[in-house]
Amino acid sequence: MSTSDGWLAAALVPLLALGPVLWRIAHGPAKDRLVGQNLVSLLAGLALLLAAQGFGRPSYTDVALVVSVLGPTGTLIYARFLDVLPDSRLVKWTALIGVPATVLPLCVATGPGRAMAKLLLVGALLIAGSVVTSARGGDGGTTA
Amino acid sequence: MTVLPYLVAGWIFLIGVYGLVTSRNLIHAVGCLAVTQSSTYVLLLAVGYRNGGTAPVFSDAPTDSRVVDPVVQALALTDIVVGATVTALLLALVLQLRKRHGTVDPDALSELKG
Amino acid sequence: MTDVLIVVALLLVAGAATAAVLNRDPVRQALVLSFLGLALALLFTFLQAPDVALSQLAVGSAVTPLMILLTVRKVRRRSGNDHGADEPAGRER
Amino acid sequence: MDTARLLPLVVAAPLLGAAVLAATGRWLPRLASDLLGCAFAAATAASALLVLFRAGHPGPGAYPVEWVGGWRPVGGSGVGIVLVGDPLGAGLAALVSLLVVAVLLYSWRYFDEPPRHHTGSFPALILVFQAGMCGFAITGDLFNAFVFFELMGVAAYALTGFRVEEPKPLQGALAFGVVNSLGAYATLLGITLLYARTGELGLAQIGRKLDTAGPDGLVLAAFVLVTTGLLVKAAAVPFHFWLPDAHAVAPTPVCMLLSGVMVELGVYGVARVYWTVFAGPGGLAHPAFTRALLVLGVLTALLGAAMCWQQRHLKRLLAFSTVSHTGLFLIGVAVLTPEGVSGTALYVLGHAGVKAALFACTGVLLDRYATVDEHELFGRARGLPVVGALFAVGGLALCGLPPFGSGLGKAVTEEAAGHTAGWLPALYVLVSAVTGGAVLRAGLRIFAGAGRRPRDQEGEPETTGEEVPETGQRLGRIPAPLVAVPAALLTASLAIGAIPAVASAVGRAGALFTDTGGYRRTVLDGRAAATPALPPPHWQTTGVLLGLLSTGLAIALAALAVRHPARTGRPALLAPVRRLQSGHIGDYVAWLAAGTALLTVLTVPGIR
Amino acid sequence: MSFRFRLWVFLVGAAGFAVLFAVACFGLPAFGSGHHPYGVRAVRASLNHHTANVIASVNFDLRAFDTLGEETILFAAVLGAVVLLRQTQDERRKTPEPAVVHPRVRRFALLTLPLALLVGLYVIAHGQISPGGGFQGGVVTATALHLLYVASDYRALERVRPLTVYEIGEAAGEAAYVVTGFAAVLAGSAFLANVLPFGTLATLSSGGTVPLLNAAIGLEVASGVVVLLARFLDQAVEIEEPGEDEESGDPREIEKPRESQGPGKPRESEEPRGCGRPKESEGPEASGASRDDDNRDDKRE
Repeated sequence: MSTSDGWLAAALVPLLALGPVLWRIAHGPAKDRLVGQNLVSLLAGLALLLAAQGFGRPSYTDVALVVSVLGPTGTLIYARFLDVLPDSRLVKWTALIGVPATVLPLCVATGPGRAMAKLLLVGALLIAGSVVTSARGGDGGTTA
Repeated sequence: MTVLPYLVAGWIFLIGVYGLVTSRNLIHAVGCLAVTQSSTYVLLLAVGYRNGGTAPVFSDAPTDSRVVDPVVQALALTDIVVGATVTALLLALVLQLRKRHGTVDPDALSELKG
Repeated sequence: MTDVLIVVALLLVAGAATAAVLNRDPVRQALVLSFLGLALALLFTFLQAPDVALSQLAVGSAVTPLMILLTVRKVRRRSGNDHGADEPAGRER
Repeated sequence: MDTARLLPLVVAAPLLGAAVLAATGRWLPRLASDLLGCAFAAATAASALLVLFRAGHPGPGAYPVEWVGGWRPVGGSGVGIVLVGDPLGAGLAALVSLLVVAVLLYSWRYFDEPPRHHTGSFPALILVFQAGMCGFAITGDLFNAFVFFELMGVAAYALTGFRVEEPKPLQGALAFGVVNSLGAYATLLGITLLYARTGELGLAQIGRKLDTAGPDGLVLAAFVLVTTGLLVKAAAVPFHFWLPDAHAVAPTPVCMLLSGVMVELGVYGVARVYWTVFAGPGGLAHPAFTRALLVLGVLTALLGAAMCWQQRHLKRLLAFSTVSHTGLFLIGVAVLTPEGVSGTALYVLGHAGVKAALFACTGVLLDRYATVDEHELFGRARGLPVVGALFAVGGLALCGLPPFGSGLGKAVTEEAAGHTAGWLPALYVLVSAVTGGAVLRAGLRIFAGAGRRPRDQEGEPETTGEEVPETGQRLGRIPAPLVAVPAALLTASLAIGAIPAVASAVGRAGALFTDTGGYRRTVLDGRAAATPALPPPHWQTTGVLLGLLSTGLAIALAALAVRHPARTGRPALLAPVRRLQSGHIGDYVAWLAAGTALLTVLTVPGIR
Repeated sequence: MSFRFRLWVFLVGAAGFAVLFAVACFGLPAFGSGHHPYGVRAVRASLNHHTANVIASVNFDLRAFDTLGEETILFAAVLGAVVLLRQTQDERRKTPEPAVVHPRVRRFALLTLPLALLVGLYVIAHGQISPGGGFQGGVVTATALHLLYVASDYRALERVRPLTVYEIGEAAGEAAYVVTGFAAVLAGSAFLANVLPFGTLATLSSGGTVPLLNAAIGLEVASGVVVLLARFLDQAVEIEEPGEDEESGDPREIEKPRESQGPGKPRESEEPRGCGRPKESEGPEASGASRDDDNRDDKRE
């Protein structure tokens, strides 16, 4: 079990969490769909960060960077059209707990430098995106 | 594991075509066509994989490292563009068809028969 | 270990594809397609294809579902008057 | 090797034209954008013809080969894409370009209403369509063929659904789009299988690598999947359902291109892929290919003719005639002999001119009387003697009347098919007679008002021909291009049949096309393919007699139908076949899946 | 054809396809163990041209003709969408109402917009070095632009996105690609040949014509996707047919049970409960269209 396998095993956790999220999106009530979509981009970002470290290829974090940008954007655009932006404590706490729990060990592993800056940027975007799109009072992003 | 990716690609193709055949809403049908096409990406990249290989991008890897096949990735890229544009065009047709026919249910379209 | 990741990603992609097909309502299907886009992006990254993952991410989980939602919105906006024509009456032939 | 440099330009020039038109489309007046479109199309036609004439004369290499980007192969294997200017491919590219020039001239003042502030969009789409078809004709790389296959498709879907104000075009374009895209994805699965087995993407390279090992299930699967997509484009049974829907609704200039050359490119694709990839020992055995294509060809020819006879919508009538002729082309390809291929090539050349001219005349009727329904138009077009004459000549040429190009093609192809199965020439005569008869019947009723007015029969739902004229308001006087273009196309078809030099050039092209080893040596090793000495196709007495027979039969059928409309109208036993043409996308996709299974069953014995 | 007969025809076809494809799958080399001669040659050729990202080299150098075809497919589809989604005579264009956006969402969107555009341009620029390229970056940039729609409303987006500029940009991208190809011919080499100096590996200027073609594709894709989304947005938000106006204020709309949505005006979202099993008849979609801003605004006028 080399360290890279350790990171890949860690990447498995958010990946396995995607299964129930898929079930929620496919079968859950309307409100849960957008929560699910929001959660998916968060979990995918985390899985990608861990996999990048696991494969030893820092250039894979570009994919995580684009996920952290497109995920919240997509959620907000869908919310605009479906006129429902459900507040979800699940997404918020997953972000507030999950992101630091993955980004900090990664920063320690990569050491200071341009790669760490990119990791922190991705972490910040993931947290900001999740918090904004899941806070209370944002129905469809538009208030009457 | 030796055949699973190929069989998953075959499954996705068949389930996509099943969706197309039994669809009662043309927007859903175009979505099923996009699903059918994603089977070609899975098969393309599964064919190009090499055990223990890494991505053929040498910005952060030594140029003699064992890499997976870059050609299938270029083909998959082209294929994704084709998929996106065909989906967009067909959705435009469905949108206008809804305007002119008043419905998107293929069963209710009876213009071209016989 | 990489093989485990690939197998899980493959099963996720197969499940998402099946869900996308069996969900007859386009709005729900758009969101499942968005999930499928992200699951494919993950699978491609595990298959060491970050370029393809990036483009699938951009197209499959952002642009295509957005266009489907726009089409649904245009279709739904007109559905106020003709209830019958638009609802699949579910009649069995 | 100078003309080899021209090969990529045949594709790049129309793209540049399309880009210029799209960029300046907003400000250019209607005339300027049409002029620009014709200029770029003509330039492409010139370069295609230059490549064709260079390929015609046996220079150092039999025909020019160009590796794009200068990536020539080293030791037989390379990384680049190869474009092959062999006489047949370059000839098809020239045919495409000339037809596009004719179509752009035809639609000179034809369309009243391209998007008001974007007059450049229609010519730009036509130029992109031309680039896709020319690319498909001259490429020697399988994945590149898939890309151009899709490019053709995307341009054709947009052009077919051009008139968004009416309901029918949208439904036809959507069925066209979904079915063709699904066929293209099946082709891509086949290409992936071939790449996994051989590690190559070029036609010649794949063929050479396949022959190093014996044929097995994977080779059969790859053949079935790749050929499925090409047969969907060629509209063979049971993949043909999209064609009548798309043709009945597309604007007339687009119909001229669809029926004239795009469907024939599907047949060319099937022949090219088989002869370069699967014809060797490691590919599919010849009898298996012949059996599969023969069965599909005969089914397509018969079903096309039967449905063609029963149509009252002129464009659908011509569309089903194209389906039946595709069946005849597939039989010509299925016999796997140089005569079969050169006969089919002549038949395609002749048929393209004739079918495009017939569609052009139908366009005139549509714009003058706002309908293309045979019953509605009964006797109303007496005021258009010239168009009537062109329509009648087109109908006769469709039956295979010598000395027309289509007549010569039919004669050579049926003679080649006769060697494989004795009854095939009879099928050629019957199918030509029925389809030609249907066209003549429509012509007699519309232009001469002959016989009794056909009553509308209840029961079977069918597509009638009421349409909105494509020129905005009904045309008082027929503008010159609407008559000059069909006349030019018919004279071109006549020239192909009459001038022996054309036939001998096509004969040489057919021989080169079926020389698998020669193709691989020319493309990969740069050595010239030996041009086998073959008697060039020419008019033979049996060919002339059969041509006259089918024409006479057609005239008899037309006269019979005109005098007794009720009895010869719509036989009841064909009603279930008519109901299959349901316009429902789910049906067409189901039939596509069933077609793949049918193709598998037909080719399986080829492997063991 | 009845539904049952169609399903039977499909099942027969699907069975044949399944058997065929399974035989092929077992004929394929085991997953991960195939040999890739083309890939090895491609890596060697890419490194000779000092292009670090071999996929970009395959796309823009070895098989640049494929990418020309691919780019033209996008160009044709956008042109097709412009033609198909045009506003016909009987349709009116209605100016969209300004939607009031929640301050938190507005701040986030306006903050992320420049960052997203930067990421998109970064992905385009580093196409031939790190993963990414003209196409991926172009789509990210185009999607990022629509953050403005999220931040405020459609009119703001229209002000900052003059469509004619983007249409010309798209045609310019296509023309630039073809002209670069012609330039290689004029320089005496083959069409789309890599004639420029290759520079040093993994630097911004490495790869000869690869960065140029990359930029052309990035320009074309970014403006093409913007025009495509603009056409769809116009149809969904602005263009209205005559028949559409009266019914959108239709009192008979069946109101779905309102779900409490927090302090704002209760917003109901229609959604049939059960997941659509193929046979199960889909619950009637709510006849009341999902309430969106312009319907609501019609009520207010």
